[in-house]
Amino acid sequence: MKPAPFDYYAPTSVEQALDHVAQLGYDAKILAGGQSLIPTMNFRLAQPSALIDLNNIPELFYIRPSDDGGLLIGAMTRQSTLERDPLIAERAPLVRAAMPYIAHPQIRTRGTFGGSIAHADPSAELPAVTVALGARYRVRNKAGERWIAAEEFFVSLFTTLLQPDELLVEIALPPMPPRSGWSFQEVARQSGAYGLVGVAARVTLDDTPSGRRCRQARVAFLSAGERPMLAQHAAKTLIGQAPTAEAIRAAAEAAAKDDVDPSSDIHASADYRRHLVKVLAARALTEAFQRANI
Amino acid sequence: MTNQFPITVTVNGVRYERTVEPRLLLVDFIRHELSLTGTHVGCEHGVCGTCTVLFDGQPVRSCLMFAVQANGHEIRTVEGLGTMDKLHPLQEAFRETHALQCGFCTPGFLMTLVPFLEENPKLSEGEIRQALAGNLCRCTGYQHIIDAVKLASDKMGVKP
Amino acid sequence: MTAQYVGQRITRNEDPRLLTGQALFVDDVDLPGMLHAAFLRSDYAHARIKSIDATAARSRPGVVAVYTAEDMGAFWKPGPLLVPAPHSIKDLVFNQRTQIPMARAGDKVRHVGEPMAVVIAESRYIAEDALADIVVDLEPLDAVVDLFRALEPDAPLIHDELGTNLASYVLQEKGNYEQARAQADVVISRRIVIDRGVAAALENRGYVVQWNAREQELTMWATTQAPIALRNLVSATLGISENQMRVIAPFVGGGFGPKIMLCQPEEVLLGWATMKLNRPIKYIEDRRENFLATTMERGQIHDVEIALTRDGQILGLKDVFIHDTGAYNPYALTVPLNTQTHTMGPYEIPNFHTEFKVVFTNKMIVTPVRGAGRPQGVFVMERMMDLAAQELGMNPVEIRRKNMIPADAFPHEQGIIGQDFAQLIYDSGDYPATLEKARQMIGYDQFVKEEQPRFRAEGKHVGIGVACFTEGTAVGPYEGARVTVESSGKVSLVTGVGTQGQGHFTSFAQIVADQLGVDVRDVRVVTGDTAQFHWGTGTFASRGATVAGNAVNAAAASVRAKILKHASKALGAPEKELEIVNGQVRVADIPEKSISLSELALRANPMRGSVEPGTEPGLESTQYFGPQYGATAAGTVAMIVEVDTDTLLVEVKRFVIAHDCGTVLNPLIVDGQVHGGVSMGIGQSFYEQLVYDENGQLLNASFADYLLPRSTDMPHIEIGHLCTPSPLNPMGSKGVGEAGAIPTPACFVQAVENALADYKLEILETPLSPNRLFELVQAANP
Amino acid sequence: MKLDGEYLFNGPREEVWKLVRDPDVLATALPGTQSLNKISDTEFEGVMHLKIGPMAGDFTGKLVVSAEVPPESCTLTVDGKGAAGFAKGVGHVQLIEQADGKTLIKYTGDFQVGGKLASTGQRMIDTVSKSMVRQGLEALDKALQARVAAQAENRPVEYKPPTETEFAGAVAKDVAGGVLSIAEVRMVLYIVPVVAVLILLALILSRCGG
Repeated sequence: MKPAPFDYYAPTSVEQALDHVAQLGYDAKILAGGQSLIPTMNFRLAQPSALIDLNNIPELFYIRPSDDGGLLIGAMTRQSTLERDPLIAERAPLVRAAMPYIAHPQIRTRGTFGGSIAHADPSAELPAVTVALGARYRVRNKAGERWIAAEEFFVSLFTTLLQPDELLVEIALPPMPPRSGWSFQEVARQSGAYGLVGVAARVTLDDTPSGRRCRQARVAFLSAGERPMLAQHAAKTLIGQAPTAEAIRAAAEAAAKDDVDPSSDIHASADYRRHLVKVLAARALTEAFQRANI
Repeated sequence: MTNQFPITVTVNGVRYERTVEPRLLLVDFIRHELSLTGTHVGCEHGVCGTCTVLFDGQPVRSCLMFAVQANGHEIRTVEGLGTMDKLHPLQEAFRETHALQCGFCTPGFLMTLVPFLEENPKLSEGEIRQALAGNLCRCTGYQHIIDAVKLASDKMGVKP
Repeated sequence: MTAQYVGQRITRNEDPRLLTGQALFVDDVDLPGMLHAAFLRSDYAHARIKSIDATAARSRPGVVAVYTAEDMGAFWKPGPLLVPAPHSIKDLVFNQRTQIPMARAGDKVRHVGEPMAVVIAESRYIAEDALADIVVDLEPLDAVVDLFRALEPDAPLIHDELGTNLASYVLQEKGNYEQARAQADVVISRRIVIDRGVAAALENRGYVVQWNAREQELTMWATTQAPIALRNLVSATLGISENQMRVIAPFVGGGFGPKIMLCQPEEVLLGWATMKLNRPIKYIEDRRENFLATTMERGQIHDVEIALTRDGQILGLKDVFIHDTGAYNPYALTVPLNTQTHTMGPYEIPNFHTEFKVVFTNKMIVTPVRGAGRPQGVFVMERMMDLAAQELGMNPVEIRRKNMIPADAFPHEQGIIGQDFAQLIYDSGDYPATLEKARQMIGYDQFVKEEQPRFRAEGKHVGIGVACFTEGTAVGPYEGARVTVESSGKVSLVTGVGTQGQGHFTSFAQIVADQLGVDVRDVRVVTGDTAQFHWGTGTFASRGATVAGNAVNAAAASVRAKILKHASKALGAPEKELEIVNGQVRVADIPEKSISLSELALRANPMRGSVEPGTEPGLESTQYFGPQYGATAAGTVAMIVEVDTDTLLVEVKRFVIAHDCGTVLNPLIVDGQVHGGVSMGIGQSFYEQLVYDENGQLLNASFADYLLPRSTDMPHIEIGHLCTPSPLNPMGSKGVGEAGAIPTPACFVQAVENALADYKLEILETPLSPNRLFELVQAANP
Repeated sequence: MKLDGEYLFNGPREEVWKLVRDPDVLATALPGTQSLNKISDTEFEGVMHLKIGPMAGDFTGKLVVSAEVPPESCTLTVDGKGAAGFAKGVGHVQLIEQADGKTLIKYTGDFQVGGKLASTGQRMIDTVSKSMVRQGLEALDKALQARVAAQAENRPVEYKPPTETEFAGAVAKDVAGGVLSIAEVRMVLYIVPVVAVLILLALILSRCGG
């Protein structure tokens, strides 16, 4: 299991990287953390003619507060950094909560935020988390840049709206509105194994005289379809409702019925996954509403 | 283009200058170019943890990096811990608790644990099990390894 | 002789090397001019090869040679039969078909991963590049995957000329089951399925071979459990004499069974190639190859029936099963015979009908993996005990105790042929004691009476299981050892067995140190080098410490006799008054009257002139030990599990094992062996299962999809030691290596069933998975 | 591996059939096609470079159309080999005329996958197949409408084979209900049920468990 030969480019600036991307086009691959790409190359299921290594571009490693109270995160920020960073813990606790579920510590040392997003593995945690948070991605090419909303970015398995001449450079996380709660839940066969199903939830309550009702519910599932699945039907059933066990059960059932399209593999049948969607949605919403109520 | 890259890597405090093909995996570089064969290869797809080394002080899977990426970086391998006559406290603890049998996975466990113990002096069994979850051992059922970590954290005491 | 070391928790002599990365494993061997090999393996489970064109590969820069079967000429031959079929069993059917080095044009590949060509290049990277250059023209054939399908008249034939996929048939009977059945109050029958897994040693197979043209000698560093047997068989295959070949098994990164497989295609091809090229070659199997091309085990389907009286006395058992041997059967009947001989376990079963068919399928070859057929037998028996307990409204512990062979019934004839082809006899044991100990350790009664109802009230599904087992261990034929006191006073011990982490460097040293009164650190142990010891069998069937250990003991004892003889002459005192302490032989009552071992060693190597007729030089002895028959260890495990009925995840909350392996040489090492066995058992209960599709494609050939237990999956294991010494060897020891793996799946399934009692599940298979549990729960509660 | 389903097209059966059996369509229908030789009216052989996410590889594919009952049904036998492994499959496509001038397509397929694809690609194969067939069929529907429109204005429909990204992207935007983009217009001619099946196979052929 040794990789096939390739040309190697180690740009030190985004500009240089974009030049390489523009020149080399399709057969080149971007090397971020490499924790999904390199095993695939070791199996020789990927044999890119060239790798463009982003690990030497300092301007892609950062976590900054944004003016709106959210966060701006450089695409090459390591998962292990996200895991330890106080700003993340404070402003994006949902991201922090998902970290231990991403493979193992040795993988998170190298794995990056942007890499996980661009790889678009439907069983990955960070795509679902960013969809739940309503994150936006900054994408650059030589001509300029554009912002893409997380929920539109993912097309299907390993496929995104990124064009071959484009580079994902930054993730923008919006601030958590007041009276918001969050939860991350995942069922995997063992620590670090692919999630059979996972869910990231962020809910917001309003504060009406009649008591707190759900103003917004963003629930995104992993391993429940060909991309991170945003639960629109579940949200509909919740908006305007008091977060009762009743309402949560209804939302969880709606999610399992209408918001996901799970597949079968050797670890889990589609039926089992649908069942887990219901179970985890209920657990996540319960926890998220509790947090929102405090 | 000639597909060879000159790199400079510091391993266990020693500076090495070599020329490598980009596709050369870091673990093969460490084992076969530098003859530091204490780091072992178990799966080459990043799941078993056997090839764990410290890269700039943090544990990584050396089967999931290319040697060329180590250019200008610091690596620490099991050879950089104790010696046969003077074992590192963690190595001593492994011996005293019989935390290794065939010993093939052991260097990976040691390199995962060294920074972990330095960061977390006092540990619950649950935390230890989580910290070990990225390393597979087929011989011990992990029980004596967990004993070793507890013993080592006593030996190493609270970090300054 | 004082037992200063034997029985103590001595830390291991080998550890400093292993802990500092100084221990030599095969992949660490690096020789000048060394080439690297990669194998082209079949993507098809069953196909006829029309032609293989390696022209492009041969012309790739850096490629030194590409060989196909055609290039081997007269050296091409199927491997030898590694274990004979037990012809002491009457009417036995055995159709031998052993593995081949590579399929020739016109011949067939019979499993995914079977080698078709080997590339030898300047680097492994280049060798793998060249694999893609080789063009194979083959005709895919329908594959046989299902065990029953294999025996259907219209099934594709794996070995055409055989006219059937039946590899073996064996029937053994004790008493008369049909009569017993006629008298029974209760008869229960079920179909029980046990699926395949891999051994998954963390070190894959690997070889470095070097032909020395000047010396005309072949050296092979190999990850083998049986260096001497490997040397004997490969040298014979290559047509060189045994003393022209040296096999070195350095530190080996785990064995667990498959590394006992011999004359594998890789071994023969590499030996042949290095002689042809006159350059050293390294081949290290990668993990994917390990899943496809290293032998594996389990894979049986049992139709079993048990007949009992109303009060739970077993009258008889009938077990008819089918065993999957894969594409070839070089290990003959070892595994299914083990299943057969462990089904009755610790129980008194007056009438036993056991019958099996072995079938060829288009899957990798089956040879023993830790447990080696035993877990299947135990799983079947223990499942039937549970069903019987339910049917009769008995407590699972009670029905087991009631049927156990009493402690005073040893040696106990089992009435069938055992794995060493003689009447199966249990040498010693106290089975009720292991059951009682496990029951107390886990607090069985209290759990059932108090804790479980409380959990149920809280809506938690927590269950308990208990399973009993025997383990036939320490089988023959023999092992040997040579002990030498060197003129330095240090002791050298050499034995033929290989070692893969069992601590032989220490446990053997403990035996010698006690016999010779030296420090255990002063005993240097060499294992696994055929240049150092010529005779031996190998490390398997939990036999190393007992069979080789007793040879070591005998050799050390005879050296001790020589020491005392020489010392008595030197000190002018009768032998019986002498003692050996800290490397000094001294007169017990007059300690200052002493002589050192090193001095005696010098004197024992006589100078010119001082030779008495008949003198044998040196304080050295070589002794062998072969047990009359295998010693039977036994034990009981109990566990408490909690099932999350929403997610169907299972947590093992407590695990206890009460174990009896006779005299314990080193409790620290025995505990480690038990822990390892249990973790493999947990794996084969809930994590590890090879999944094949209907075309014989293995669907989970990576650690991402085939899950080994991790630290977070393992419970804390509580061990209770019991000791009934075996009368079959002077040290009274029995094997322990496989213990934990044998009963664990049976216990796990029982505990899960018990936890889900209100779902009324009946689980008749292993391994399980969350997904499978979900299906079972759905099926039971539509 | 089984693959069954049906889909309703907004167009008459004859038009759908033309698409299915138009060799030019076939020739340009396979993303990454490096060569596609028409051996006979019913046999095609080609070399393709296929790519999804990190996975990519060349493979040779063969397609045989048989048991044709124009414009109702045909059977497609596909056989592909590559360094990553092999795939073989038989797909049956049936076109059923609907009252409202629409056409219902029913497809059933049975595929086997071998080699690295099978042994390391499990986790995704089902997802990939579903995804590709859905995208293929949705794109086909648009292809159909565009073809009908083009004929109405009797102008040739221009296209150049799009990239996987454009293909997927276009489908995605379409799913999101966006208007036709350039990429989609290019795609217009180029997805047919046959192709959905072929791409499915192709992508399975280039899959892995990353």
